[in-house]
Amino acid sequence: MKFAIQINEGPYTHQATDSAYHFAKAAIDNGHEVMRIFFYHDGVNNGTRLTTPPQDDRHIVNRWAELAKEHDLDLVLCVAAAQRRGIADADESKRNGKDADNIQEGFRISGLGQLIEAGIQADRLVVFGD
Amino acid sequence: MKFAIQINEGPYTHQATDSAYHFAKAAIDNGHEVMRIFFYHDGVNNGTRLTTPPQDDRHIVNRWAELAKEHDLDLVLCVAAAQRRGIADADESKRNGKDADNIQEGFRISGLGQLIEAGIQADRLVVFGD
Amino acid sequence: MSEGTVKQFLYVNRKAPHGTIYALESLEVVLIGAAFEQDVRLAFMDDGVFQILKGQDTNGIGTKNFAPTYNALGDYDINKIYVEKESLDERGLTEDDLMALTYEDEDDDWAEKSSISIVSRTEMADLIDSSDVMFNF
Amino acid sequence: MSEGTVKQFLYVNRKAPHGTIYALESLEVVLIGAAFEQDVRLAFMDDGVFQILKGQDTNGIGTKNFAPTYNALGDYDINKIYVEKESLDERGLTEDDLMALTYEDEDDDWAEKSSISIVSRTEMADLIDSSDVMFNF
Amino acid sequence: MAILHTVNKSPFDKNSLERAIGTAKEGSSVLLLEDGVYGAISGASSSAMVEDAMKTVKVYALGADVDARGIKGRVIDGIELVDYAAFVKLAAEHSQVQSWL
Amino acid sequence: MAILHTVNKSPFDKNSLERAIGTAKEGSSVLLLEDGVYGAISGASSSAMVEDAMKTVKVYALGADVDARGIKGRVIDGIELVDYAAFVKLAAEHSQVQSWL
Repeated sequence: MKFAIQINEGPYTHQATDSAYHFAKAAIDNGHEVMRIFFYHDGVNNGTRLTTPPQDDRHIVNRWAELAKEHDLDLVLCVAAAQRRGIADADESKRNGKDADNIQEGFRISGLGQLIEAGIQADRLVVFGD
Repeated sequence: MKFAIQINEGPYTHQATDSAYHFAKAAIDNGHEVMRIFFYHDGVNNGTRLTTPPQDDRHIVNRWAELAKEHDLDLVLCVAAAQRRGIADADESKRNGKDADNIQEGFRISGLGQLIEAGIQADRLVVFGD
Repeated sequence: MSEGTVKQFLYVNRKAPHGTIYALESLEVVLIGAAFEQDVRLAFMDDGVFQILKGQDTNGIGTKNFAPTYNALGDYDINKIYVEKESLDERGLTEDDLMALTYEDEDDDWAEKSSISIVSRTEMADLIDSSDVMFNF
Repeated sequence: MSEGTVKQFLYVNRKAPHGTIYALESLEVVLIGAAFEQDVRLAFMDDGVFQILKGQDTNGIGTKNFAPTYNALGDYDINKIYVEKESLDERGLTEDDLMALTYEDEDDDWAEKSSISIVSRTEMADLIDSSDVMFNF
Repeated sequence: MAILHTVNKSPFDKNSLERAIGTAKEGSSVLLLEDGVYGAISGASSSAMVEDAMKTVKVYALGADVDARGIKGRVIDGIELVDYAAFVKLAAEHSQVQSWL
Repeated sequence: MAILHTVNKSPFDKNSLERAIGTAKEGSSVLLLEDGVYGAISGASSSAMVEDAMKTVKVYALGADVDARGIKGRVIDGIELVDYAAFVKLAAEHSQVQSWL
């Protein structure tokens, strides 16, 4: 079965992103397809490479990036939400006249159409939020 | 009277930071002292210079920075909260082996002791959150 | 996107506007989604009914007033808006307190018609049951 | 910091642990704050009482289990912990369901004593009223 | 001096207002702000609780938040609308501020 | 096929569980996760509502979240504890997933 996942909250602050991770992993481990993980609202904060959690805690951002690399997942940060919250890739950074970017490799920034498309193409859209 | 303000939530997502801004401004305009504004939890996301809100919307980060410049305010981002959420100044970035930083000028990163100290020194601690 | 797929989309709006950004960013999805030619329905329940209350003016809090944008939904061919009666009742509201969201019916000489249907909680449950995708924010 | 100022600090804990980070980050403030030698009290009410429930094990959700850290509060001379009875009742809990948070009383030959007092909602209101600073997260 | 209790959540969604009212002692004040101003609506399921509280506690609502939500004409009689400057004044005049987040 | 309703909020704090149960039709399912698992507690003010719902709706709770919160011994009889793999299976077996955020 083809799943799409939407994540509305940032890492550490809400458990939503942890639940989504465990759900995505279980789906893959059980032979399902996760066609896209769409990060919306504060969810875009999952995609910054500048996080440094305590040594004894999970590294949520890296965990997503590793899962994506292993299973060729499509991790999409909503561009409008990302702009409001200060998540930028090199292109966005340049376009908005910024002197730095902070996106984690393995994520990409794209439009809300990617969420709609996921809703159309996936058999199930599962939302994790606050 | 001496006020300290604590902000627990990030910009745009929650109105907390807007309310805190209007409160701080009104306090200053009415002759009070705002001795410190302490950003905790997702509140640290108020301090990134990478945000690009829509043209017709307020720029929350810049608004803080301007208010701070005008009135010499002490805008403090909690270091532990900032590390978890990917907010870093040049020192933090270097210390944690990162290749970029994203703090907005006018904010500084410091420890939780700054909140405790504010609680002791201020006549009133007013908290804005979720 | 598979050509020709038309799904029953349901946007579930349960949160108050202004205090958090969910209502505004949800509306942005609805507007973008309109281009995808799906069968779109919007549900307003719980504090979500406050999103389409008349007379909202955000000047004093300095945030973006996105309430007028709901008026544009009709132009985007989004005209199936369901508001839960029990949620209105609990808040002391009636349909008259809501913005008059309308659309022009192309099958009826472009007559202006209301997009809003007031439904019971049971009908809302049926609506959820009959949808192919639920968007929650 | 004004030398010698001692204020009545009250940490108000009303949120459940694990689902959000507020409880964990609040506890970090309490631990840091212990060095400032103020008169510290912790209040647990509403879903906050779940923070100090026995037997929490976060292995399955993969998050940091900070519950054991509450046991260290006594060593930091934080031994005035107030738990609201009405909040326990509503959740079907009693004091026995809570972690046995204790401290060693230096004025009583280091006898181990409970740090927890179960108080009524009225007493909780008095506690808030008598505090100089309230920390809310 | 008495406490200023602030509530920023809708009473239809969360228990913060009920909780603040239940804890506010006679002579203290409750200020509704952000989504908390929905608690100022008359004729709603929350209104009786608020009206009852107003017998012993002074209730304020932030006018800017009331306007933003389009409920100015629905505010319970006796709830005083205040601006941010008055919010600051209330915070200064009360002994402390308790935010029911 | 019926809907899988998910609830991730404490019933003592928010109305999500009440709302999910009020909307879940006979034959559909409710999965409690994150702070939503507090709704699985027996002997609490929320228990009667859940037990009543269980006459027409199947209720599940995520075991990992139950363990994290130390409430394994308190779960209402008849609520089935599931792991993430079973959550995925439930999502696949129901017609859609409605998240009561």
